[in-house]
Amino acid sequence: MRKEFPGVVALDDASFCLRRGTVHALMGENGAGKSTLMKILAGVQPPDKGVFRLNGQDVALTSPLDALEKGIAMIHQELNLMPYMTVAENIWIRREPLNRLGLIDHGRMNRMTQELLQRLSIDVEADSLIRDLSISARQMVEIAKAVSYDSEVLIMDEPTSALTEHEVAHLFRIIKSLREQGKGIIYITHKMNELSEIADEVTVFRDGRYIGCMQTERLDRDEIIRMMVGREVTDMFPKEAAEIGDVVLAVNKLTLDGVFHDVSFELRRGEILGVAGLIGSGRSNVAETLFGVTPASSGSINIFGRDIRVSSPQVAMDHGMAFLTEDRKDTGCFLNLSILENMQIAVLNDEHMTAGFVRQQGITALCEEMSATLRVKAPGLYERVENLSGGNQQKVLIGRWLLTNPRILILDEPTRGIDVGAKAEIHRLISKLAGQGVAVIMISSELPEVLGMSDRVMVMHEGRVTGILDRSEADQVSIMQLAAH
Amino acid sequence: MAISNTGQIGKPGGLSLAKFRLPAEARIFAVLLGVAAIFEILGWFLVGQSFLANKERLLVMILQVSVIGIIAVGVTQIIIMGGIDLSSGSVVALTAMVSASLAQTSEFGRAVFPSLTDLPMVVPLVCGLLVGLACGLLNGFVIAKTAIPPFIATLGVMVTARGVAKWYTEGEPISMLSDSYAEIGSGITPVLIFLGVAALFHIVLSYTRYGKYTYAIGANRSAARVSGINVNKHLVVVYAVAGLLSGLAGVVTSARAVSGQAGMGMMYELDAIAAAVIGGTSLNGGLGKITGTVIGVLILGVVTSGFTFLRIDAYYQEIVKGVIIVVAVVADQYRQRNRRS
Amino acid sequence: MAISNTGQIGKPGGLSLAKFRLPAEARIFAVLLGVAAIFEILGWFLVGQSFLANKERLLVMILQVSVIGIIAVGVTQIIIMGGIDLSSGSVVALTAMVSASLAQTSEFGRAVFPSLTDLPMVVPLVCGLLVGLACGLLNGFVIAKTAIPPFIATLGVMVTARGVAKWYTEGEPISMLSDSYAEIGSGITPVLIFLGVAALFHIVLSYTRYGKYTYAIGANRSAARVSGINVNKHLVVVYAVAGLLSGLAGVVTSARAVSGQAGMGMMYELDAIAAAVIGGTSLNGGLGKITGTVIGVLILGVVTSGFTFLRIDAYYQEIVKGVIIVVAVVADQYRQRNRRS
Amino acid sequence: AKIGVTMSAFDDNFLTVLRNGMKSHAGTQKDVSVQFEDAQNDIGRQISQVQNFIAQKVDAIVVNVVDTEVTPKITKMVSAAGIPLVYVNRLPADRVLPAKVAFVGSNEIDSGTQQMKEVCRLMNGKGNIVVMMGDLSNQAARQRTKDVEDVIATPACKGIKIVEKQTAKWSRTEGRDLMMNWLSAGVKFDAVVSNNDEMALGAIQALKAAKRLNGTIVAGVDATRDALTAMKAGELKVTVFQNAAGQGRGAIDTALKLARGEKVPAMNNIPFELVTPANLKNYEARN
Ligand SMILES: Nc1ncnc2c1ncn2[C@@H]1O[C@H](COP(=O)(O)OP(=O)(O)OP(=O)(O)O)[C@@H](O)[C@H]1O
Ligand SMILES: Nc1ncnc2c1ncn2[C@@H]1O[C@H](COP(=O)(O)OP(=O)(O)OP(=O)(O)O)[C@@H](O)[C@H]1O
Ligand SMILES: [Mg+2]
Ligand SMILES: [Mg+2]
Repeated sequence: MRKEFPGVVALDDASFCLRRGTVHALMGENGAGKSTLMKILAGVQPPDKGVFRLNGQDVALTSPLDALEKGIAMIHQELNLMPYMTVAENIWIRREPLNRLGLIDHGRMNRMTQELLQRLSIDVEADSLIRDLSISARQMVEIAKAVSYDSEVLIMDEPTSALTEHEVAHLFRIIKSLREQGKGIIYITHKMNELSEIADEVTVFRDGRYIGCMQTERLDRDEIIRMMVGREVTDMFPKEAAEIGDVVLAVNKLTLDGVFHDVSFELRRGEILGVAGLIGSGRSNVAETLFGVTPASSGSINIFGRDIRVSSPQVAMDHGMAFLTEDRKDTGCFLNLSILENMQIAVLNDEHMTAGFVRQQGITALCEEMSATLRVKAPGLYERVENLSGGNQQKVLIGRWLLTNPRILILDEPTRGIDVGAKAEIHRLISKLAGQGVAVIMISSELPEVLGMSDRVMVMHEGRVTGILDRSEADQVSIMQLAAH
Repeated sequence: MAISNTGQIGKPGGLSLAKFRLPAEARIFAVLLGVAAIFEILGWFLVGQSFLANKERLLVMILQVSVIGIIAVGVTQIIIMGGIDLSSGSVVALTAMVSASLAQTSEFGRAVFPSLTDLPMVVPLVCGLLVGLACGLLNGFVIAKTAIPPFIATLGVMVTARGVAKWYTEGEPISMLSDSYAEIGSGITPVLIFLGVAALFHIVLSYTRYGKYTYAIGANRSAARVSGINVNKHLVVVYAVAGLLSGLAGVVTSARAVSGQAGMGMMYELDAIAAAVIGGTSLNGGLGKITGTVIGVLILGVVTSGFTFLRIDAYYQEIVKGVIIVVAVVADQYRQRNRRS
Repeated sequence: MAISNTGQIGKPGGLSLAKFRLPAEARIFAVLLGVAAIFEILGWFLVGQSFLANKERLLVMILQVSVIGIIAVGVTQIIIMGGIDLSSGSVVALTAMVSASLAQTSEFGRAVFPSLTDLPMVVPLVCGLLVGLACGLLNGFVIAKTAIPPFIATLGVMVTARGVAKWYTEGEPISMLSDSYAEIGSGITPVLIFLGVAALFHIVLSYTRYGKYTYAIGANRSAARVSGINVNKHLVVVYAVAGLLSGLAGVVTSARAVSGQAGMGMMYELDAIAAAVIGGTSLNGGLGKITGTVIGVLILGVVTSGFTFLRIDAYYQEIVKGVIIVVAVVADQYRQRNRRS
Repeated sequence: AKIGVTMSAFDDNFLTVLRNGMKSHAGTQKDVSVQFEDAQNDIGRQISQVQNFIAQKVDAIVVNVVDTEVTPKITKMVSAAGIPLVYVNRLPADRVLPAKVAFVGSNEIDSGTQQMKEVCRLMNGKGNIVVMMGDLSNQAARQRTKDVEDVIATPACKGIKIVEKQTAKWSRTEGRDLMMNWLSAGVKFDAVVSNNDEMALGAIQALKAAKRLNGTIVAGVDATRDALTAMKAGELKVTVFQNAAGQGRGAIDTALKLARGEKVPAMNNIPFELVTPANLKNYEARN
């Protein structure tokens, strides 16, 4: 297969082979071309060159519909649901049961949905609107929808990035039963530990090329990372020792009505405070409130010894805070603006302005330097951020906040959807900042990351802090206990 | 507005929580009742008369907005699908011209097509619908094939269709239409047509695949595509249907006026869009109901009649109409937000 | 531990110069040249005259679109910021009325404000600008405070402002304006104002914080908010500035006609939006340039003059104008796609 | 000779007759080509069209002006270019017309006056009337309404009262809706005085449906074909004829004379004529 996008070769001579009744994992760095290949297999995009065979026959897909009819279903990396339609309508779109008049039989459709959801043990009502569901519930609906096609080949593109441990385990049960029914499953993930649990075979891609394929029995973690990145990546969580100083941020009984309650903690200079919890435990909401995006309903925030009413992001920034949000696309990037515009937006304060005019040369130099430090992989500062891979977009956003020289840095899922190599790089950077005296709050759903990076770990459950653990006492078990409560 | 949903909907672990929720139409209906009540009260104080307890007036209220209503039904679908249609008013004019030119009686010396007079009423009706359909297809094809914004595509068709309407008889109005044709626009026929169309499309949007596709495309176009929907095809069909309805509106307009004129339907598109949005259809797509649009149309009708009833000067009518459009939408949003928090 | 930058162009760790890429304006400029060339060639064949080698005609081409141009500059900013403004045409009318009423000479018996005649030209000018500013502020506040779609908010202001313009003198036109006021609209002054405004806002949008914020909000509103931009405040400011420019356009219009009339500026908003979009501004926000809009405005001017030049009947003018709006946007998109693949 | 004509609107019934009058008359002349522009009721657009004609170096310009307040400006522009100019249909506001500028048309004040005087006569000077106005941003609407009010202020018509006055924007359907609203409000009136025939025809339709047409006097202006048909059927009682075709012919002739350098009178008034069932026959074939 070969596929080019303007300026990028996404796939170059890629090959892949899936056996009936197996789960085949697909791995590779961000931008390696995994999703692109899958989109071709699902008829979403046509390949520039190359063919594939289904059950020994050459097929050329013309549309997603064509793929579905030939028995290929796919769960896409981005959620693909209609928010104002019900679960049942979303699952059966285009295949709604009709009554004798040719009208849609909503009753039957809801019953069919309920049956399907029961069979998969997914605890969602057939007639609730998608917009009322949590992200993880939505992901489960996507899975139910894909299963409902009863197709020979099922493609899952990072289905677990928005699921809790509990649901991941559940998903794996579903996958295993499908495998027993003789279906072929392609499974894309960045999470190494999932491989041994679910995959039969692993194929690795790099820069749009096929690198290698191996059986999971003979799986060697380092070997796969080497194949993905092209070199050894030894130290995954390079935590440097940093001098912990005075309290810079003290939060007392912070509450946002109906969302989280009585959140209290302290943060010190040079400290990395990890925040763990299940998805939906309210960690991001606390971060948003700290930064003034959703001002608190009660409680206090004390920054450098002064009580501050953080009523908007501007106030937070004035007090030396910076906030990397969890959703790059929704609240991070200006996709159709350049790297430069994306990086400089938070520093257009008086320091870089003359009478409202931007002193562009100075800022450009700073951005140039920053992207060099962060190793942003792009043709130039004027490249549109839209054309960057996810990891590089993330680096640009980190750059945006580092330019503000923050003293308190809040990072929400700094490495979500980021490949192993880039992840290590971001970790190194966080440590370095802490070493320079920046106080860091790092929200993460990946326990190894939290454990590896944090000086202390705060655990949340349903909008409340259930415990704050020291690095010495924190481990997988103790955190999970507090998180599940 | 918060960047993440602060409403804490759904418990972690994937349980849904289907709260009881007042449907959007009920809220808009409350706005309609509110507006009517205001006129009723003012009526007693200022005119010494009931506003609503008057059968004739109730009929006029609907009658005068029937044409807008027919258009608004088509426009609602388009907006639900995430599009917009600025061409409706001009399509009304063009259709009115064409169908009127085929509905002339032979008594008239200077018919547009002297050989095509005294035709049965169905000929101009069908031709009018076809003209509307053609304009809708043009909209749809341009949007689907070129992927330019619907705002621009339909703006182009709006300007062009108005030009063709003027060119058709070089601006000359078309009169002396047959009685059977005039029938389409007389009495309560326009109201019946409007309500019939609204009922039909209420069913179509709620209970057919056509409807589901329309909502799906408006809510999430790429999701619709990967679910196997032929988005471009459906887009053409929906614009074509809306064109057909604009054509029907043109036929009714010319039948009501018993003449065809190139200046007909001026700015109707904006009234229709306003009615749909007042009725709760979101300009972002994916959300909206025909019942809401019908109520939105009625609000416009009530306001127009109410002003005449209270003998408010035309200037103030316009001033207040603008305010009402905004207030109705704000009120709707406000109630929506209240309910959610 | 280092990770090599396999795909990196230029020095490792650094960024090289951006690839050379034809700017969007160049493509639109090519469309402009193409249109002009067509008229030039047709001119030689059909009229036996050069289209472009005529100083007077070149002036008229710009002159006739100067007012649209001034509005379009303001509208471009709004669209870049992800909004839309339907009220500009009505604001032109209202401003024209108010400023004209303050620019009357005392010779005239029936002045609107008999005690306020023979004022220095700056008074009506400033008052006109203030009226425009007020309308813009109203747009901005409604949109920022109520979060209703700009389409509806500005539609409301459009209807209301037109009503107020008619109410102001009960529809009576305002005439007998002072010579110094008329000066604003005579000769090439409107052209200079248009180009001055365009140059100013080109600089503002490219090199100031105001401009950067405008693009950022249009590209991603919630990201802009999290980046510390006071989105609502900026929104109000941008709508206010656009209102101010509509006000300026109203002053120029009334000075040009040496009278103020409530029917002025009808549909100018659509021409202005069309010019901006033809000029490459995306209705999705975050993308656009004043230079592009200027070229878009010129295309409209060239087309209008070209039709008159070729003695094409008014019907065909309208028909073809619609087609040209669509074709210009399609051509632009097509070239864009071609360039990228 | 090349003549440039700018019309205030193309989709107005009356102006279309006027335009066709010019077109057909020009067709009978040798070597005359006429180019029509549509100002779409936009004065700014009209000024630009005149400027385009000047750049074009046409031999004469005919203007059916959107609003007469603007004529001094147009007169100045066109005179400066040395091109002959003819205003048609609407009386220019210029106090004196310079050389090479002329007016062909009727005095707008007469239309509403003649209409109301006849209605007043039919009502014997007393009773209630409702007034349907055109689009208020339009000059003819204001002028005709004012004429109606002026006539009522005269001693002979003192007994007449205006009970309702609203706009129906020149349109037949809006006229119909407006009348239906009035009827439903129980408004009592003896006559409908409309700024044009279209709205009057709309009123007739509504009155007919409500069986209220008998005993109600309906009056319009323009004497369009549909209006004359309605008058023949006894539905419309009064309208005012404006010789559109005559004005069109006159405008072209005057323009051609000016272009040839001949002298013409500055004001060429083609008067309004009252049309009633009594003299209907004289008009049936004319507009
Ligand atoms: N529509 C598109 N237009 C332009 N470039 C694209 C498009 N889609 C993908 N690309 C580019 O193609 C390359 C491969 O992307 P792809 O999404 O397949 O990566 P991936 O392996 O799925 O990465 P991730 O792990 O981040 O999901 C990337 O460089 C990406 O930027
Ligand atoms: N976009 C959204 N739409 C609907 N509900 C949401 C959305 N984002 C978050 N929520 C809900 O808000 C609540 C709190 O979410 P929050 O994002 O603060 O949790 P979190 O612990 O940070 O989890 P995550 O790992 O998802 O970021 C949860 O119930 C979640 O389901
Ligand atoms: Mg991917
Ligand atoms: Mg989170």
